[in-house]
Amino acid sequence: MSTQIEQETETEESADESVTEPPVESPGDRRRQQKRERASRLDEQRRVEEEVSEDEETVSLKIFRYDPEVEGKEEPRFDDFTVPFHKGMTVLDALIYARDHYDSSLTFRHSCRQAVCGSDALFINGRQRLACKTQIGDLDSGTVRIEPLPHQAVVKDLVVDMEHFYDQMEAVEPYFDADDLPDDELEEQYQSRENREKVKMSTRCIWCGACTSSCNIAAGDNEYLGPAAINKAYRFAMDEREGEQRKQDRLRIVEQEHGVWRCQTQFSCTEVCPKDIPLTEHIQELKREAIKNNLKFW
Amino acid sequence: MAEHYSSFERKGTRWLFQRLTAVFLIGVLAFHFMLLHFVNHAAEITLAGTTARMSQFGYFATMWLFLVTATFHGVNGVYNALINQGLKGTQKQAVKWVLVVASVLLVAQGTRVALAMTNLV
Amino acid sequence: MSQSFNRGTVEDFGRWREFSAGMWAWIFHKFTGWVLVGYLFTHIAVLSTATQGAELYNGTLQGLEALLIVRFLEVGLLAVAVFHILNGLRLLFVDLGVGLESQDKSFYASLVLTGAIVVASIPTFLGGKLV
Amino acid sequence: MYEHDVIVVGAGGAGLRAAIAAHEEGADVALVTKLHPVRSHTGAAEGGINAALREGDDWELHAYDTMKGSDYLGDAPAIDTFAQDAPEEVIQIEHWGMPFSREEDGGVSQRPFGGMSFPRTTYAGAETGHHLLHTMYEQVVKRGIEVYDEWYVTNLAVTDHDDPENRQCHGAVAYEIATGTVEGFWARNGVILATGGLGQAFDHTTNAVANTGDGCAMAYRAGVPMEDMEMIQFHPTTLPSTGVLISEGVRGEGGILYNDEGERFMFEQGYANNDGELASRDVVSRAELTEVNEGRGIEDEYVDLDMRHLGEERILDRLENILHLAEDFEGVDGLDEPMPVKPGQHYAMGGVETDENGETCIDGLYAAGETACVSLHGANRLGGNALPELLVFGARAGHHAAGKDMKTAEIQTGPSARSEPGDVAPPIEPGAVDTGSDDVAADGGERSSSDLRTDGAMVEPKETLEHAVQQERTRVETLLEDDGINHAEVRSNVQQTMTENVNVFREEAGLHQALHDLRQARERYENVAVSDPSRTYNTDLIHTIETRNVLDVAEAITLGALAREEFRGAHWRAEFQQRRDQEWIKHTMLAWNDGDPELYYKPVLLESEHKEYEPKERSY
Ligand SMILES: Cc1cc2nc3c(=O)[nH]c(=O)nc-3n(C[C@H](O)[C@H](O)[C@H](O)COP(=O)(O)OP(=O)(O)OC[C@H]3O[C@@H](n4cnc5c(N)ncnc54)[C@H](O)[C@@H]3O)c2cc1C
Ligand code: HEM
Ligand code: SF4
Ligand code: F3S
Ligand code: FES
Repeated sequence: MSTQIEQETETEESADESVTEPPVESPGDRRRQQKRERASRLDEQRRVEEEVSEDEETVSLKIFRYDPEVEGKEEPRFDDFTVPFHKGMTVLDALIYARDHYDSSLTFRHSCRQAVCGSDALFINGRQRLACKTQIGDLDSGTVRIEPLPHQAVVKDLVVDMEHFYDQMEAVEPYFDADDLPDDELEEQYQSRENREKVKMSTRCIWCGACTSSCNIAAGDNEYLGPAAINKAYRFAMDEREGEQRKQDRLRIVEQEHGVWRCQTQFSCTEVCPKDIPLTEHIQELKREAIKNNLKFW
Repeated sequence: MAEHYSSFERKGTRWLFQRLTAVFLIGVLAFHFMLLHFVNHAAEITLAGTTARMSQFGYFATMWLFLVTATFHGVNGVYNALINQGLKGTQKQAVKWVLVVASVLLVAQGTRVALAMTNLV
Repeated sequence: MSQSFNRGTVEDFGRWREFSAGMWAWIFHKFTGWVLVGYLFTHIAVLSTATQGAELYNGTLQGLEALLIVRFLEVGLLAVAVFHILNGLRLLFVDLGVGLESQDKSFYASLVLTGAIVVASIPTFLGGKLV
Repeated sequence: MYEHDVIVVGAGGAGLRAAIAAHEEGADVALVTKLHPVRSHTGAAEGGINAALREGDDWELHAYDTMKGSDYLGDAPAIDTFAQDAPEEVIQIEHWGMPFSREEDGGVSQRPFGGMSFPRTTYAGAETGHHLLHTMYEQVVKRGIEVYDEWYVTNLAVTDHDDPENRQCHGAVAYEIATGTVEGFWARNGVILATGGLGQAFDHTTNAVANTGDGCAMAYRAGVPMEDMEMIQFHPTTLPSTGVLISEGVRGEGGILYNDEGERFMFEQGYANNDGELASRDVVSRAELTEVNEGRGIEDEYVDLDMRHLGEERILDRLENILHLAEDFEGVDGLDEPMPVKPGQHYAMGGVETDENGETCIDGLYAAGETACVSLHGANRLGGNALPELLVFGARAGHHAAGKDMKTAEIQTGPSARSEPGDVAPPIEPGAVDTGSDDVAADGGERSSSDLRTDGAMVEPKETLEHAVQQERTRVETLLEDDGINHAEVRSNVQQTMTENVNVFREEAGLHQALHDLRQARERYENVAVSDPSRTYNTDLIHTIETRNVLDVAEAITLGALAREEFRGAHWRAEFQQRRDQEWIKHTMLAWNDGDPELYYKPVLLESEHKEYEPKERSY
């Protein structure tokens, strides 16, 4: 596809060049002129940066690269970038700098820059972290090694296919569905403070996928719901506003073979969750809840 | 997509039994080890001694339960581990039956041996 | 997405250097569990000699015990069993929702305790007459 | 080509609510969004969501506060509708499971907020927006509403009538980010734009990287007027390196602002002798910038916000979240050292002109949320009023688009609602640069030089859509094939000039400078190209297209700012230090129809069927 496009561009370029000798300035000339200027400016910039880097602090990045369509990137490789460092710099800042200054094809998801959108969970120095929430100063090693989330298919560079994660999240019927609602449209449902407190942490999930990516079971058993989805189920199963009947349905979802029972309490999900959700605790509680519930029926 | 609750089979039973057998096993395994390595040195075990112990009904029952629970616990553990690695479909069914048959044979053989160790038969 | 690049299952364990306490606990527990089932089957097989009479039974057991290697294997078995028991206890507590915050410490504790118990038992295991 | 009754572009709070509403009406609705819905920036809102719910409060009070807050630039029918619908909408999301903070009795908690005469701000911890967004997305999942996520909408399919009020919108064109395919989305009933903010026009903003004003720019180029674009809210306490918001709560609890000389400048320099740090957002922002401009800023950039004297216990109890933010995003420990802060772009009050039903002057084209301007916030938005706006007007747009019978809107839209022509003399000619043959970015009514609009020649839905799809395919191909400069340079030029010249302080010379710079940026944009040749997840391409939108909205903001010769709400002009009610109770409107944007004014409606508002001095 676009590997061809690349070649086409080249031929077009050269043809273009040979016809338009410049008596009058054409847009193409202008463009090429500017391109030349830009190239020299870029060189200049590089030089300046190199000089700067002598006395300024820098940080080096080692970034996973892959693109199924682009020659030279079909086989995954690591690229090195050196970017200037400043206090408070996050890994995301460094990635953006590298992209905007060195290689605009460097691809990663990001949006909010403040740990709420969940798009930039990456594998940074051997651990799942949000790039925007990771201070470079807090990483102990000299180079920052950045890879896409493990256990997910890589689409390109640092972008992984999240489809399966979303499917798992949606498999637990992740929506509030009360047995009954107040008759009056303007009357709220009541919920005790304790109950809100109980579900509070579980409602913080930003769907970043870090937890599921860190779990060896989720890696091995593709059907395993995974910590994030189970936590979603917990969020609703424990919400007293929904009612007993719905809770039974919810427990039935998590106690399927590839539900809670697959969890081997590895705790890595809990460790990597950027929102500090006690995932293992929630999973364990659901296991007990399911057992208790069944004992009642025996 | 993870399968929805298509069947109403509750998969928590095995999980619970795994824990319950574990609790039982803690005691028995420790006892077993103490008795046959520390109290009676392993190298000094003879059939006579064994028979003497096994002929006590309480000890016999404990050992037999040890066998059954350990078999369940161990085999179920292996089965779980395989599911955790993503075993599914016919392979899973096959493994399941192999494990079931192996367990039954083990318990049967174990029972035979145990009976042979008593002076009842 | 057919084109996407899957890094395969190798990576699961290729990353062992980055594993955390809970993951090591899982691996060790798995390993020790498998060794124990393996042993259970072997054990019953060995004991089956009892059905063939006292001589064979005694002979086999003592014959085995006479081998130094078997003595070492027994120490290994003890280590495996002790760890499995201690970590199993840890897991039972985790299942009950007790001490989740110190799950890593309890794992290290199981390791250390296993080590201690095994070292302490070596004289008993290796001692005793070989013949 | 995909077909649906209603196409909602954007899946933040406004888009999700609109989709649910259309679905409630039985329409076949689809969400098309460049980010997965839960990644939308609504998730970043912290403070809360206003609605008159309790005994002692009522919607009229809420409406009154909102009008006063708007500095009398809000339209009464919009404000009344908003305040009336808000309670039901807020209770509705409670019924959908929103985890609101609770009172002892289990009812929803409410707290006081700036500019509100009653504690009517409901909230869910310090992450109200996150919960709102997720709760609504969950309801979308429940209803099985189709979501095309990571589909970037690049253009609208609008018929080519000369008069924008005769035009019809038949759908939109989107680019699937993962695969690089360009496809048409045919909307049988209507398209709802809910693409959120435009913070990326500035280089220091609390907005997400994805908030590039796409909806505004697309509607603008399709001929819909932009309303009050100059009205941009700046928040006084954002972290310098990222723009992450440090909630007003810190000052509320007693946090103090210091300059480089250690002065508590809000008092010592006399900016706000009564309220000090707690003066309104615009006052504090201006004070901070004055300090920096006069050389008393720290590192010439920011001031310090110190909360150490509050004591560890109190901080941990009430402001724990802030400690995390400062630590994670600035590397500063708020217990040990003061936190650096500076003003940052926060919210766009202006946007796509709509009426109370979310409809624009183009038939079948709607807008809701931050993209739209009904006008509810006028010259200044009160904290906690944006989230209910998403619900109220998202729902109304959704219902209307799906064909629900609704009251005819009181607000007039489109160029025919003008009261007087505008008089602004930009130093350059705004609008599209003459594009020549290798046009990568055309229109503003004038699709491209080789393909001028011909009045009503293209009206068939399919034809209109096909045409738009074709255009976008060409645009994408050209961008991929061409060789040229990196859009990031252009974007950064735009952001720099906007932050320097169209910030909290606006002077005529600066605004002229900005227009010059924007013109230059436009010229450079003519030569942008995407260096990544791949069709797979090409973010370089997406960002390049976004930069075009950033340019268009930046220019609209600057033109509006130059036109409005007064000081009202968030809009401060060096030359005009007064609110000038005689002349300026009117909206600045920019319509872009035949090559250049045209400025005109539209009266502000201070009267609705319920009541009449009297402009008063805005003092708190
Ligand atoms: C830090 C912060 C704190 C805030 N706190 C509060 C508060 O406490 N109370 C309050 O009332 N308000 C608050 N606000 C304001 C309020 O949150 C926003 O105005 C509101 O969330 C905007 O919602 P939206 O639905 O219009 O847009 P967004 O939530 O930004 O959603 C935009 C959607 O459009 C999509 N999109 C954009 N462009 C395209 C395109 N070209 N093609 C396809 N899809 C596209 C995106 O993917 C996204 O889904 C805050 C804002 C910020 C930034
Ligand atoms: C003596 C006390 C024992 C305790 C407390 C104990 C505890 C446990 C627990 C709690 C598990 C479940 C782990 C999980 O699913 O998360 C487990 C797994 C297992 N146990 Fe035991 N166990 C004991 C003895 C035994 C014995 C005697 C055997 C051998 C027959 C055995 C073999 C296994 C196996 C094979 C597994 C599965 C390991 C895996 O996950 O791959 N255990 N044990
Ligand atoms: S539970 Fe935590 S780690 Fe997992 S997806 Fe949610 S926020 Fe991310
Ligand atoms: S890492 Fe996996 S095994 Fe359980 S505790 Fe977390 S889900
Ligand atoms: S960019 Fe949104 S979570 Fe990091």
